[in-house]
Amino acid sequence: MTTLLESCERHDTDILILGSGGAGLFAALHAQQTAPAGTKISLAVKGLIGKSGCTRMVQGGYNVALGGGDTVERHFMDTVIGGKWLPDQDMAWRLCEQAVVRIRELENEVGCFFDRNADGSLHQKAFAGQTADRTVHKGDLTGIEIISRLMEQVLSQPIEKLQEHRAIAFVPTKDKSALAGVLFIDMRSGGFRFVRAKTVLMATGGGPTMYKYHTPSGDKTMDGLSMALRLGLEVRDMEMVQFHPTGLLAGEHTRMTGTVLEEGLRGAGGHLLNGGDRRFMYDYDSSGERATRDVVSRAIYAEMRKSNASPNGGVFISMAHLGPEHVRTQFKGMVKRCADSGFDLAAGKVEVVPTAHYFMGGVIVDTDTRAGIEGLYVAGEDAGGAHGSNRLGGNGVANSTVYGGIAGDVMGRDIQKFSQLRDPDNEVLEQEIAAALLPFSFPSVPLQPIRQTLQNIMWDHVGVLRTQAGMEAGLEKLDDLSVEVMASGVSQDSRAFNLTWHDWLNLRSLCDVSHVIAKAGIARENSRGAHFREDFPDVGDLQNSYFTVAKKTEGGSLELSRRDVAFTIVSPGETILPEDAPTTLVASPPPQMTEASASQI
Amino acid sequence: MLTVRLYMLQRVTALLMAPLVVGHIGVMIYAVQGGLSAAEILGRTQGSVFWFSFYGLFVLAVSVHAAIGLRTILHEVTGLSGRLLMFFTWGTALSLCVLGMRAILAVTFLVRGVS
Amino acid sequence: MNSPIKTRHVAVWRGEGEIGHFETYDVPAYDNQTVLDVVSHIQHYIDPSLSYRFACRVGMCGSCAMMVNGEPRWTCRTHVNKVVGQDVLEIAPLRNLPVIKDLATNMDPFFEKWVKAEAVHHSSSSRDDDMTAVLPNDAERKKADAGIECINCAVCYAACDTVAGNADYLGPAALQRAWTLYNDARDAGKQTILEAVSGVGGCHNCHAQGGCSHYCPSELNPMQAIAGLKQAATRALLKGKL
Amino acid sequence: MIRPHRRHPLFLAFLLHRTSGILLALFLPVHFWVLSLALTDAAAFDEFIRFTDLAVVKLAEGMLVFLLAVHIFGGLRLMALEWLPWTAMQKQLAAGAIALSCFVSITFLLQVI
Ligand SMILES: Cc1cc2nc3c(=O)[nH]c(=O)nc-3n(C[C@H](O)[C@H](O)[C@H](O)COP(=O)(O)OP(=O)(O)OC[C@H]3O[C@@H](n4cnc5c(N)ncnc54)[C@H](O)[C@@H]3O)c2cc1C
Ligand code: HEM
Ligand code: SF4
Ligand code: F3S
Ligand code: FES
Repeated sequence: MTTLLESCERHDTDILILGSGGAGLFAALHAQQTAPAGTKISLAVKGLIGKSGCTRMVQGGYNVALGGGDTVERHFMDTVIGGKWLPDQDMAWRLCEQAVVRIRELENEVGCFFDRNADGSLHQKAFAGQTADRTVHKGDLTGIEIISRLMEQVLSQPIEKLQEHRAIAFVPTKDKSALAGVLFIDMRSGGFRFVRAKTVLMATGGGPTMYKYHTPSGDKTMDGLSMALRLGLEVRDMEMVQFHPTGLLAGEHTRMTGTVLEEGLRGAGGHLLNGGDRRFMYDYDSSGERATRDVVSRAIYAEMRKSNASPNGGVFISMAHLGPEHVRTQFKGMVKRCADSGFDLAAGKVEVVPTAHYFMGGVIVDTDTRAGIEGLYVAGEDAGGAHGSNRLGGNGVANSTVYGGIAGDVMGRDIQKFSQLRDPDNEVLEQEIAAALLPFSFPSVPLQPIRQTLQNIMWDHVGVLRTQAGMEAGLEKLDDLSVEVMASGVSQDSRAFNLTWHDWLNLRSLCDVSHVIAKAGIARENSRGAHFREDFPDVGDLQNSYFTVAKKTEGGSLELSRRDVAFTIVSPGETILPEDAPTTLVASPPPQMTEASASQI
Repeated sequence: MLTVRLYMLQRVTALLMAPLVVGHIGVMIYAVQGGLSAAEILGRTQGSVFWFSFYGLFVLAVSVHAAIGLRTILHEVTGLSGRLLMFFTWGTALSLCVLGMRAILAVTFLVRGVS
Repeated sequence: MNSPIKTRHVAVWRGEGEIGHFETYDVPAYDNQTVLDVVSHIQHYIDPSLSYRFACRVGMCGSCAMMVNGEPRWTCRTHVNKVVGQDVLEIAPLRNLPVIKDLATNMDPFFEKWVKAEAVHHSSSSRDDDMTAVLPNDAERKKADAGIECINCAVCYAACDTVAGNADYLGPAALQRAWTLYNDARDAGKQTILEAVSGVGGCHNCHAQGGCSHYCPSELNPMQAIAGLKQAATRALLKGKL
Repeated sequence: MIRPHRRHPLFLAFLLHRTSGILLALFLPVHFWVLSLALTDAAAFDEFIRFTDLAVVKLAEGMLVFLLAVHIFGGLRLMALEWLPWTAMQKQLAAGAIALSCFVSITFLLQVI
């Protein structure tokens, strides 16, 4: 089988970064600043630099305490309470503290031009779950501003660009003590390429796209986490999948299905109607449509289960009673987006459904982004810990930029400790190449139905409302599905830009991680944040909070365990805010969502 | 293929020509009313410093202006660039200038062809 | 609502590099269907070897632009009904960029020009400084704001015939970004920008064809931005500063 | 056939400006040559002038003035676009420039006939 190894091109660099979201791009810039002169930095992305991933899709904004009464302590407390006491407190603290530096860097060095108050200072608004106006934004297209500016900076630097390079495996050294490099498929040619590097950052951005309805970009399919699992790393909080209550529902044949309709629609007074055209939210919560994201998601899901669903199987959002003209001006972007897709948001009803939005779970890392093996670092949505069971709107992009920057700094310094590139375990390399080529040895079949089956299993059994029996049934189906995937073929015609081959690889990653989500879901016997067990609806004992840890053993089986949360900074029931601190600084706090939280994501 | 300098030259010459051309057309409308002949034209222009400068300026401007314009078009249509394009630009400008000057001299100062 | 009404003939460009041809597929037509959905359907169910590119599917990443019936468009937010006037749908890779395969282009030249236009923020302060106060109603801020939401989709770049003919031309998107920075009170590289956009491939090559502004899916106006640059460069030239 | 991405008013204005520029540049040497006939061969010049009495030729002259007018007003429009404060009426201005050109050239035609 030497031919397999020979067919794989070899390439060397010093610092290798996977992904060009907020985490990857910031890491590249910081590594460039801190690494000794002459260090080679390479950025490898599954899509195009800056044009793939979810940071680009951020609408609402960026959480950071910038004074005016708000403090890092308050931001931290909101994050920990929002995460239902599961966050790794040191990570959450560093996130809140460094966000202050990062936002100045974004404005002053990278060139982001955020919206201003009348006095010229940065405008901040409040998202649900926040006790201060904290979210910095650029209109409701904040992500475009952040990523476009970062992209320009990176493109103008002497950083090696490996675009449309899909990472498929981490390859350790022979003794497994360190990471040697990363195996890629150069998507444009279809060839394999192994890149050795002294340090590697994984910033592939998670992405719960194994659900029937999901918001993240199409290139995100849990590749990083599935690679990390195969490398034997520990992952945490894998049951924590955040659902956004109002994803567009337009049928299975369109990619628009699942994309976000902004939360501000409900905040502004939009009605949710079931299939019988009846408002139902007050049956579930006294705040009606203005209840928090998880509550609304669960209510919609419950309503759908009662067969009160709209034609496509969801519910309706209706704005027309607020006056179509008014809706058209207040929600210009959303109305236009809906109109482009054939829906009249201003005067008609639009079908919506809860949609998988963010993945709180991820690789266990320290506050310097170091993962459990020498040479590997993890940042952004791929890293677990900072958000616990629930991510606050606005903390996602703060997390990826803060920890991406830290990873760049740390790699830039660590590189000096590693004088040499490490040689890979060729056996692993060869196995991984063979595994990726597997589908070419079977007859070609349509993969989309298989993907849809996966998405239905996850949605039905490991979705918004979960039970032990349901998840176990789901696991069984997942097992069968994995077998089916492994026997599904892709046409041999050409490997160059072969999207269908990549669809297969996507499926492989998604199946791997779906198993872990289901198992972790079974392991958590209470309901926290995004994880709701109908058979264990209580939050459980806060003082003895635990998080779930999953790990693949040498033999390939999955090991689940629970680990106690270390309350290193504050314990449940306590606060680090001064005694006389007001509970909230927001003038008209949620659930009375204001227009300022219009595009909360 | 246009740098700020060529661009300015083209605009400045255009601005210069605008009144000249309008003036010329005005005169023509007036002149052609009774039909046109060599003698009539020459009667007006022969020996006139004013008309010499009027048309002279026009010829200089249009040579520069059209040469730059054609250069742009040639580059965009054929991709021609570098030396060859430069030759073309200068060639166009000079030919237009020579042809134009000859014509003006013919109607203003030069004695009519020996007959 | 969910069942296909009829099928639609769709001609799709197939080929590697510059060589290729149109191939026709029968695709079921649905009520809510974008051009990207049509392309995806072909890859999912008819010909798995079809190559194309997309990421966000909601008009934010600018990776899905193609020529649809001869016009450049973002395909993820182009409803099929909007373009199927005569019942034909013809989909080709975006113009003015090298084709990798089928509908996927190589966008590198577009971004190389972006950098060449100095369309990259020139920092005037650091993370240790406070953020600059900029009044939201300031005239310059408004000019900077006008073009800031560009998603670098290269639709304008494909619409422009100057780009097609003039290999050096930086193109509408890069120039618009340069203009945004030129009006950004915090940018320390105004002169650098002016020089970069006044050279051989600079703003002065724009003939105000207006295709950029006509097709920009984000409803921006690069033509106006370029006019702004021309004016600024003219001023600088008259003052002897260029 | 005009390709689809070119079917909008400002592109057509551009096309008209470019075509008129080329045609004018082609006509100019001819014009100069005819004038210089006055220098070398007055008889031939007068002959030529008589030739211009023909209706077809009159029409052609009208065209020429039209080209000139289109090019000038179009050019002025462009310079206004580039140097004067921006207005959102670019399409209307382009149409206006063309209308003005038609007016001028028709006036000219009426005069010469
Ligand atoms: C619609 C939407 C709206 C959001 N709004 C907000 C908001 O308002 N505020 C907020 O704080 N957060 C928001 N989030 C969450 C936020 O976007 C993410 O948490 C954050 O941007 C993640 O950044 P990242 O760098 O980790 O990953 P991403 O930005 O997702 O980048 C991942 C990168 O990895 C690449 N990649 C993936 N797989 C591979 C592979 N195998 N090989 C190589 N490269 C690979 C991808 O192509 C991409 O470049 C939103 C998310 C979505 C989907
Ligand atoms: C009779 C003489 C003229 C000739 C032969 C002529 C020729 C040309 C040519 C060939 C071009 C290039 C067109 C292009 O790039 O598409 C051009 C461009 C131009 N002309 Fe003229 N022109 C003449 C008179 C004028 C006048 C009087 C004006 C102005 C009022 C004018 C204004 C312009 C402008 C502004 C351009 C630049 C167009 C652009 O950049 O797209 N021209 N001219
Ligand atoms: S200016 Fe408009 S068309 Fe051009 S790249 Fe930006 S968003 Fe796309
Ligand atoms: S289409 Fe091209 S020519 Fe200028 S106005 Fe736009 S850049
Ligand atoms: S897929 Fe992102 S803009 Fe169309």
